[in-house]
Amino acid sequence: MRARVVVRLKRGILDPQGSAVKRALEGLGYREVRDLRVGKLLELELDGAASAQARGRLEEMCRRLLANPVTEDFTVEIVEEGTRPNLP
Amino acid sequence: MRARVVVRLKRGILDPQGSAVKRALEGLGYREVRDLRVGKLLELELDGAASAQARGRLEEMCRRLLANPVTEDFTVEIVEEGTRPNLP
Amino acid sequence: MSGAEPKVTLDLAQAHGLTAEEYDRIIRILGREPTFTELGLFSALWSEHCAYKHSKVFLRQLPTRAPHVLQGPGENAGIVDLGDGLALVLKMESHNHPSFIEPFQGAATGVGGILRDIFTMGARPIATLDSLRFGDPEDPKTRYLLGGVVAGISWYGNCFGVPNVGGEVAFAPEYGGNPLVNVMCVGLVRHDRIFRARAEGPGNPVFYVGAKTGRDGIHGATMASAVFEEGAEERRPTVQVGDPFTEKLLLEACLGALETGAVVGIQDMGAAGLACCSSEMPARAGTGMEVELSRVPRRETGMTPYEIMLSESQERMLLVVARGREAEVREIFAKWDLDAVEIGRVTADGMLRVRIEGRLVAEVPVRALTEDAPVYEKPTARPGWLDALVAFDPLSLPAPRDYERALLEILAAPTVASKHWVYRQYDQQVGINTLVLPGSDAGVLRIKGTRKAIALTTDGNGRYVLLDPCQGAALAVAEAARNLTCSGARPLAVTDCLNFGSPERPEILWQFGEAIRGISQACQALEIPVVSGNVSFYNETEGRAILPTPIIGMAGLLEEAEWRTTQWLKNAGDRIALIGPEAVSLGGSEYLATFGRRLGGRLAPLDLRLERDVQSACRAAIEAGLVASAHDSAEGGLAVALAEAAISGPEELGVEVALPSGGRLDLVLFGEGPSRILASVPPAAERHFESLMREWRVPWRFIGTVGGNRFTLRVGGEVVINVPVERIAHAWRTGFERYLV
Amino acid sequence: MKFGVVIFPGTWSDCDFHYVIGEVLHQPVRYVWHRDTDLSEYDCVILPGGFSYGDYLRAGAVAGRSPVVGALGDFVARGGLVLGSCNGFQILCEATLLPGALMRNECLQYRCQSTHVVVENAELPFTRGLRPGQVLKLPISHGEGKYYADLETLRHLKARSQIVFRYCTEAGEVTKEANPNGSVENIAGVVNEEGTVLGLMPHPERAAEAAVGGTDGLLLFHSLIGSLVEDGSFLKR
Ligand SMILES: Nc1ncnc2c1ncn2[C@@H]1O[C@H](COP(=O)(O)OP(=O)(O)O)[C@@H](O)[C@H]1O
Ligand SMILES: [Mg+2]
Repeated sequence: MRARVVVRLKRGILDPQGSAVKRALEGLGYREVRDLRVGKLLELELDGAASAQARGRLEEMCRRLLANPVTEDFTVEIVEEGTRPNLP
Repeated sequence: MRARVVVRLKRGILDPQGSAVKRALEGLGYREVRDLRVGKLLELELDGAASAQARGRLEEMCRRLLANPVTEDFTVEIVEEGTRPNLP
Repeated sequence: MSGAEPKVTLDLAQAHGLTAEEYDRIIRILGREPTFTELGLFSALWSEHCAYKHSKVFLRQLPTRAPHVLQGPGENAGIVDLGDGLALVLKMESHNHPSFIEPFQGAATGVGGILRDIFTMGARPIATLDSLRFGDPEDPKTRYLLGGVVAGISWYGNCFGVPNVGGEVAFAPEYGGNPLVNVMCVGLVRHDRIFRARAEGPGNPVFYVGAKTGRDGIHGATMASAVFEEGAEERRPTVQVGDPFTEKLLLEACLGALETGAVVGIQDMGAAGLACCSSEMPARAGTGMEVELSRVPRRETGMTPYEIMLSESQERMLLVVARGREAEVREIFAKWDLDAVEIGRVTADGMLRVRIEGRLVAEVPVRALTEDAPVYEKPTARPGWLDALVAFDPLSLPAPRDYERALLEILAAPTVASKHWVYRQYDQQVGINTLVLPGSDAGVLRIKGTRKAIALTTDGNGRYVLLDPCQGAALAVAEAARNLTCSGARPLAVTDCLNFGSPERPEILWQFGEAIRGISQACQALEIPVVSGNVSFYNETEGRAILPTPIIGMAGLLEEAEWRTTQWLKNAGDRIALIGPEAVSLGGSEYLATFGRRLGGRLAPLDLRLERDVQSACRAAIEAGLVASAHDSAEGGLAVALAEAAISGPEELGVEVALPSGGRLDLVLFGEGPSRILASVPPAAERHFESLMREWRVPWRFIGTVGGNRFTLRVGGEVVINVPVERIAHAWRTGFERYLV
Repeated sequence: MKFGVVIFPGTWSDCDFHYVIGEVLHQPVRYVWHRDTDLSEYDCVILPGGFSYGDYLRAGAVAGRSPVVGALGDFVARGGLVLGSCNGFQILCEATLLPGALMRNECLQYRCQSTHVVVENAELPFTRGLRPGQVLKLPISHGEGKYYADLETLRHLKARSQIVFRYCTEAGEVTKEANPNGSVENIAGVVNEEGTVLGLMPHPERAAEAAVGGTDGLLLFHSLIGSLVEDGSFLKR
């Protein structure tokens, strides 16, 4: 089973890296970028089939380690075997 | 218009961060994680509507700045105004 | 013998960088066609990078012996005695090509490689230095490369936990297509804990330890020996990624394993990976080795024997363990969560045998891969263009109208300006030994448990070497020694990194040979042995070579840590002395590069005996406690050296200096010449200082006084520069960073 | 006073703390392995600087979930003191033994430099030898030292005097220029509500001898040692 975890800075928390990338893009002439934020994508390969329990465990992993609750939000997505992944 | 860029390490390129996180999850008892790789998610807010041209420019941004062609692959996804984002 | 491997032909051998003669030679050695894996072994070990085939005949000239040398060239690093049962391990390496292709990872893995060279000798790394060269600072590509390289060095060294105590950054358009990233590392070891890369004792098991093997950098060794062509960026997939965390674990585990006494020999898997280790280690010991590749820990599937042997995955080592003591070694690596797998054993018959799943895929005499690799004595030729270049007279250019502005501009030139932007990204203190941080002539570290300290520096000036390779290289040695002297240290040993273009061109090889001659002369005259080093050839892009750039890394000893001296002025009222000869030149100078945008002219002469005496006199004054600061006069000449002394310390101090007229003003102020040291002497020490200088019979004079808040320079009685010190400080502090925003 | 210095895979200030405590202060000190959970023999446990677990994912994240850190709660409850410097501070925040989080430096670069910090709370066992408003010169060396806490937490911290150090100028002014990493309100160090767990980004062990970095860091150690002698009850277990 495959799963994806996205960890993002909480809304309202400054993202200096995002701002720096935005400025660099502007410098290259991409003035259409109004906002840019950088997050983390963790792609996991898990033993066993997709199940409600698996999602629960993934969320637990996020709460216990993968995301820092002070600064970050997370979302968990399970990519069912054989289905086309949602994320391009 | 909103867009998402996912930047991943190329296949075969060492991902020390992914391995360390996998080991840490194992240490916490999550032995079901067979593989874990860490990538970047850039979420952009762009002026103008979604268009073929916008995608072209995003891909160009990736080639020129957002992804390191030596070590990383990228994918671009345009999130149409009003639609539910693919990514949870 | 082989399975489904490609058939080896002359074409394939040539595609691997071997010549037709070399391929014939392989067939003669083996008595048959090589297997594909064997071809890989030969191509890697006979590459310039591993075999030194173009440089060996020259390197033999270097003076490598001295009573305090415990290990000269031929091992992973050189070793010198520090007394008190301690020894210093030192080595410098280049990672130029990988850093051009991927600056962050290229530079990072360069740091990783040199650290392993030090701890394979049993030493704990205590400091690094980095010597960098980039192209035109105005070029955006330079900014990208510089940012990436510095970030990569910072990431790897900081994460591993080794302080960076010095280095250099210089710019010249000739490095635009081929930057230089040379990293030096030193480590500390007790005499009875020194280890060598030897596979002694037939029957002893061979252990693979550290990170898993992937397909990283499979053509790395061959790549480092290939000239860059347009489209070099296409070669990118071979890039290696560093993991400083694993390296730190490897350090602790290796030192722990060596401490048990169960380890017989150890070598890091650097360039040419397992191929290199499994042939060099038995070759040094006169033994052989067998390895079974199916036991090698891998992180990718389907790897062929060729790939496993040639992979340059980082953070791996090969250990030979005393038979019967395997468990002790395994236990230590397990404690640090690292793989330690027995993959083979030492044999007595001088052969390297490589098997996978029991199937033999290579069987080669280890000597054939190492000592018996081809050595060439290729033609050399003095370049025809050199005469015209040297004949150029810098004084044929008009003199500047405003010398204050000239000084400010040269202080803000990125090669001269403060490199604070760079080294504030490096940890400089971990280990709490750093007595003098980056920013003075040399970094100084105390040796805990003794009264001693060591001083470290790297130096080299490609412009000088282009104009006169022999003297230019000698000047690098002289300057490195002078930097150590100014810090209060007696030079102990050299490690070098010789960066040149393609040795297949006679004029490049001539430069190389001349440079070796110059290093040898200077090392002999100053009595400093060369104990290790590295040659980096093929530093060219599209036929244009870099400036010939031998970098000299040098370590020195202070018997008393208290002797350490920094370059900046300390107290108002101190007298400023200039020790050394008058002769200077604008040939190859920073001034000429900044204002004339030219490289040409003749160098001021170097008198090695005088150099030695000036340094001895300076050290004597330091050891007698007569000197508050000492600073070497280098790029930018006397005016720049004075300015640096005034502004580089924690407190800016003004000076009033009067110089005798000696030709055109720009020559007096900005002319560069060897053997010159600026020292500041407290009034109470003046008399003693004078008599000491007379005793040493060196040219010297007091040229001014410290004090006030203005930088005032008179030449022949006339005021030529008179500016507030904070103005020159501002120019110098912001000169580098303005290119990086 | 008996100190324990914790070693995680990737720690590198362990030897420096050990050296300063043992060789400069002549106090008993031992290393504690990250898998150890018996801390009963120590009065003070130190979490040193370095890159535990490579600081992959987030600085201090993995170490914050290690067995030894899991044992710190009990250790503190029984009267022990904990000092986390640099990576140690990051670990303490990740383990929620201290409030807030340490994020990537605002300049997005690593910073190794000398800083000044002003003492805000001089009533702790770590700081009782200092004066409120006293300025200390301490070096920093980190890439993720920007302290962050939300407004609610900040209010809480202030109400209970939990902000111990702020970055300042040599003269003691808390200014933007004196802030090396973008920390909220220049915060360089905080303590838990009970005043027994201190985290700070600077390296006091690098300022414990005149020859290397000055002696201001030593004042913290002297406070610690002094507070045990004068006030054994504080640490009574
Ligand atoms: N320029 C040089 N001067 C002195 N010794 C050198 C020089 N170049 C190489 N050596 C020595 O030759 C040996 C092989 O060097 P090298 O191949 O660079 O080692 P590594 O395997 O670490 O890359 C080393 O002992 C090195 O010290
Ligand atoms: Mg080499």
